[in-house]
Amino acid sequence: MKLAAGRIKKPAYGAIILLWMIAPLFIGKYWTDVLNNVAIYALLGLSLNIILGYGGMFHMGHAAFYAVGAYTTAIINTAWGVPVLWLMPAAGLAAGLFALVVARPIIHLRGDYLLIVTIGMVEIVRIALINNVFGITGGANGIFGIDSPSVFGFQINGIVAPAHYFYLVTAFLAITIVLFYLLENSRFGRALKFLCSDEVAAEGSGINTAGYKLAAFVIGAVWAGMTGTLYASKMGFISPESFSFWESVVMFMIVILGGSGNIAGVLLGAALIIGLPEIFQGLQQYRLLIFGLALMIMMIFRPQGILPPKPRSYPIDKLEKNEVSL
Amino acid sequence: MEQFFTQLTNGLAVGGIYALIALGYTMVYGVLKLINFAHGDLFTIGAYLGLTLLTSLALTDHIGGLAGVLLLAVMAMGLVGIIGILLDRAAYKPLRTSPRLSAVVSALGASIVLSNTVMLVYGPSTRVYPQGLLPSQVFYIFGLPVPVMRFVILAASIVLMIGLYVFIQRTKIGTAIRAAAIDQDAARLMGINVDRVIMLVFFIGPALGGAAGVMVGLYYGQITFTMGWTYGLKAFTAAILGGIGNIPGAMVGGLLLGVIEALGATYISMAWKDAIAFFVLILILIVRPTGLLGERVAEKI
Amino acid sequence: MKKLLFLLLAGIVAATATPALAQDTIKIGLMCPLTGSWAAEGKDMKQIVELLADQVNNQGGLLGKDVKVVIGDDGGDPRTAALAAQRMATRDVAAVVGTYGSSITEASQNIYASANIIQVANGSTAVRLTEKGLPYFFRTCPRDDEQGRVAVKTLLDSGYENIAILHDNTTYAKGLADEAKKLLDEKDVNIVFFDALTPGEQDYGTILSKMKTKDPDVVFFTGYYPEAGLMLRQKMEKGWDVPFIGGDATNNPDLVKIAGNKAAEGFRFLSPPVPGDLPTKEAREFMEAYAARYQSTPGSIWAVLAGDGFRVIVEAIKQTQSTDTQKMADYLHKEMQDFPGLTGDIAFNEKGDRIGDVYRVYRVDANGNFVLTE
Amino acid sequence: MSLLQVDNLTKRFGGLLAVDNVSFAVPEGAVFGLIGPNGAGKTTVFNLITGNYEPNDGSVSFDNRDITARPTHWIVSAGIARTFQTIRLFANMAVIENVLAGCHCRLRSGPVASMLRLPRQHKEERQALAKSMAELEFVGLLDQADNLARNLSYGNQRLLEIARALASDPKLIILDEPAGGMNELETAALVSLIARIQARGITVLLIEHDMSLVMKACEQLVVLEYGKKIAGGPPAEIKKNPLVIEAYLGSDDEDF
Repeated sequence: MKLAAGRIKKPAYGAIILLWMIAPLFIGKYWTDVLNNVAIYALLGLSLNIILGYGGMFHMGHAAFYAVGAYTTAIINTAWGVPVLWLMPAAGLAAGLFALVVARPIIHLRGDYLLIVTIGMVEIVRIALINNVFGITGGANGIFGIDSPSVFGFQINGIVAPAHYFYLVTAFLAITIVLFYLLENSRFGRALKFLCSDEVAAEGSGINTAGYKLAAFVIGAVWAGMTGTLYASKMGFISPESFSFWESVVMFMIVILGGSGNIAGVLLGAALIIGLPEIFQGLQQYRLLIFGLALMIMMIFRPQGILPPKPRSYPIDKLEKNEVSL
Repeated sequence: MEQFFTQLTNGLAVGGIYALIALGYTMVYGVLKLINFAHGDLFTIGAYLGLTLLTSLALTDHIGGLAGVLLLAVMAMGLVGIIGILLDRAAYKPLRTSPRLSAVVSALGASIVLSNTVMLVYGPSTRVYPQGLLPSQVFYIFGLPVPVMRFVILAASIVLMIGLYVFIQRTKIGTAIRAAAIDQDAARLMGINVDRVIMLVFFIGPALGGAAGVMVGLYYGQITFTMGWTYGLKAFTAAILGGIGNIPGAMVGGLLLGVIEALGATYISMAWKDAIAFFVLILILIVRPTGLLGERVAEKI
Repeated sequence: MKKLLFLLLAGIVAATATPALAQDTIKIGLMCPLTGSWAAEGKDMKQIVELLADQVNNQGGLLGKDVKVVIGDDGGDPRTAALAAQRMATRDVAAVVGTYGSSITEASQNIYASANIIQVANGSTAVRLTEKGLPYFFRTCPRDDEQGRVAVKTLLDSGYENIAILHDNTTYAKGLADEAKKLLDEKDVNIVFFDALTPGEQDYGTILSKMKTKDPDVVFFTGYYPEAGLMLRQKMEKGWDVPFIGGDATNNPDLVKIAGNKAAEGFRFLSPPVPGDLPTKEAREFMEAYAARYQSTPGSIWAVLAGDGFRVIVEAIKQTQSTDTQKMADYLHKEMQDFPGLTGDIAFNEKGDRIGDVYRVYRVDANGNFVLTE
Repeated sequence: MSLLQVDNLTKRFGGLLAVDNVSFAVPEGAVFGLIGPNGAGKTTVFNLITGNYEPNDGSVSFDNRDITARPTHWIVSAGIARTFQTIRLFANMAVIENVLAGCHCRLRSGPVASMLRLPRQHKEERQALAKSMAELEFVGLLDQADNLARNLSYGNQRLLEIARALASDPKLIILDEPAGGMNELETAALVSLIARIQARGITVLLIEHDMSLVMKACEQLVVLEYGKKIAGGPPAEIKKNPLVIEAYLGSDDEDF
């Protein structure tokens, strides 16, 4: 059973990757842009997955980190003209530092208390942006005139040529998937899963749970911040309404619906949550109603998420006999 | 000082409504450990059903203003309570044994469904309650003008809350609810019909939210299909502030949140009002991680 | 799981496979918020444009073809709007009307520009939208700086010296408030209060109490009608009788319904004229037709401006006998003069902004009607 | 030379004095028992040692270092590993993964090394896996490595907790009622396991209700009652101590 599933899986993944790569050649600008949005939210979902999926922390304020990254990019780019892609590390760093500062005092809160505090965090960030904090965020207008990314001198305008942008964001998504896959299957990812499963036992096994929670927050924030760069440079302008509490809710739903703690699940979640409302565009004002119903139905039929994580298996059969000794 | 007391009454009036909605969150949470994110939309439905009943039945014409309004509120509460039970059946019951966050997503889906249903049924425009049903006198306390309805709203909220508290603490059914909140399996073994308790909780909580909706409609006069989201978030904040799962906590949290908002807006900044409220919430939770009246459960190791 | 996938696929097929119609229609796009907080505006925009399109078709269509309105929901947020615009751009529309919010319109501007599609926005008043030099962008609504100018003139003409300015932190209201403040700072008046409320709430007692301590002669509120109506009502309850002046976002009959006749009486606001106030034949006929079909009147002037957007597009197609973007744009920029719109005469300058004094000052009378002053 | 030194340890929960001025010393290499009736405060003492609770008064020193109220994970790194009275395994993970949790504090590679899969990290992972397998073999669960922890029998779950604790290379292992829920056969095996742990040079501190096990396995005992230490010494002495006998008279399920 298990083996058969494994055998089907690999070609299936290959086919999906192939289809994804060639899709822009066939589907036109609009659906390409939908895929761009799916990819951006997949990145956000994957970054949130580190905190919510592996770490099990109820974090509903991820848009705050996304916003910090996007605004860092926008502010530096419009003020000094630094090319946007160079700003990706800066955006990640800014978001990571922000996460370090704000998550530090709240990391010990449990479940729902953490949930409301992270909601509060994203609201405070949004209000600060609207109120033009430090005089650099442009207030409710936001910031406009952000450059398009350019790769080796080639301008990638995400609005005008979604297909060009598609390959940029896909490249970053691919790198992210690989890195996060390695991270998941490492000492670090394991530690997060332990503390998610039983915090007391994890601490009692010698895992610095507070430290790992904080690290998860920072890594998730760094990635959300870098994704903020991609978003800002795609749209050309940003305003506070793109980073509302609802955006955080969307990311949250992507992770839980797709399968919390599973990379493939999160990717599927992004495709569904971002894709479905577009598929229902023809229904006009009924589309959100149908979307809400679809959410409920999917959750009821797959309470663990559509693709829940499988227990990890270890290559114990590959160990040589002489290695196994005290 | 005059400013302070005026703003205190302003804050308490809003806080009373937050508290009433917060009770719905806290009751459901207490028994099911579930955050009913659709609760704010039940509040909206209460406001809209109140309007429909008011205009279609013309109760206030037949039996007089006050009696009509009271009857109306009771009817709206009943209907919203029933919708609450149906919501539980549709969105939460199938997920009782699932991971907690699955129910959160189902709740968010239900919230989208409910608010968009209201939009489709009643239209997206602002709807307006008929005016002049309630007295519009103004009291003067030490020379400060205080609209009498602010007192009535606050008093009505407090009466409902105290009523609920007495019901939970003093009656047999209330005891069953408390028992189910502590340990569902044990309660079941003691012969309590836990399913019935859950049904009751999903009736009372939404009914109180519906009452708040009618009050908001009657007093402020204007309702929109998106208002549940704003009020819901505030009320959820209030419930957490007081210690979720704790009924007096919801009352304290709601009133306190209203006062924090009013005073923060007055003495610090209006534009930053919500940020100030959340900031205070975060500070309180850092000091008291389970809210003001929440029990500090030291985990047994 | 399989069923779900099947449903999903079926949905995709149904949504994408719009049957290829023969080219006997001229498609005009309408991008509007059908979901989200601004759904009420979007619904009105849709109703108005569909009504006007039916009228055109009943009179024999355009260039011998039927006009078909293609609708896209922008959800009232920039990301959804960008998608809606991409979708619209693939659907072979001659031009697009919309949309309401400035940042929403901004998200779509470049998409239409690069697809060479004319866009006529109806509610996006932010100055910068027409300062980018986009050749195919127009708007039927006036700009914030224009309104700011009229607002300041009205405030000064009334002889107010201590002025409170209140906005709601939205792009539009903050922009207008900033503009007014900038102009007032140059004059000999005191701005005693400048702050924002949180839109979407219902109790503004706190804000009113705080403003009252500053004792202004007048409050200039730049936000939207629901908050304005609530404040008027709560102000009366408190027994505070300071006059309120509102920006054009308060132009909505619901304002009076929310506030009540008594509290709304005396409230003044700036706005482009409502169709009912225009003596023109077009406006009268439109209002009658709208009332006959929908049993109501349009909620706000912005939706009517979408109707004007549609009408100028139709006019441009008619006059140039083509749906060629460049020809139409040239016509709109240069040739169209005093076109009788639903909201008065319409012409555009080289930036695509509407020319002419559009703003009027309205006052609410004792019966709750909006009366033109001057 | 004592490895663990507990001095005047006191812990209050509200009005309840759970641990009252308790002092004892665990010599290096010993198997040391902490006994007493239910509710005597034994587990609380453990939790104070491992940093799960902070004492109101008193100190704990380990290996000549003061470790009072240090974070639990730090104490584990310092060389004290523990098992729990109510089994706390990572139930939905593989048995082998549970043991890897114990190895955690002896590994070094961080998130960046993992993301880049540096050779050092790869090697370290392989060694950890081998070490975990060895610990499973040591407690006799090698054949269960692939199984999910929740599918193990009660007794095996206790053994798995011990394996997890051993994987952190402790100097002192604290076992909280290791025989709880075990049958006689399993208990007998446990006694020999404890001896083998001791043979590895690891000091053992345990709480146990099964007096036959305590008497067989322990060299030294401390008896608590109502949070107070009432006796201490070798099992043979404790058996005869009148205070201890009195303390245990109320509870007839103890076979004294």
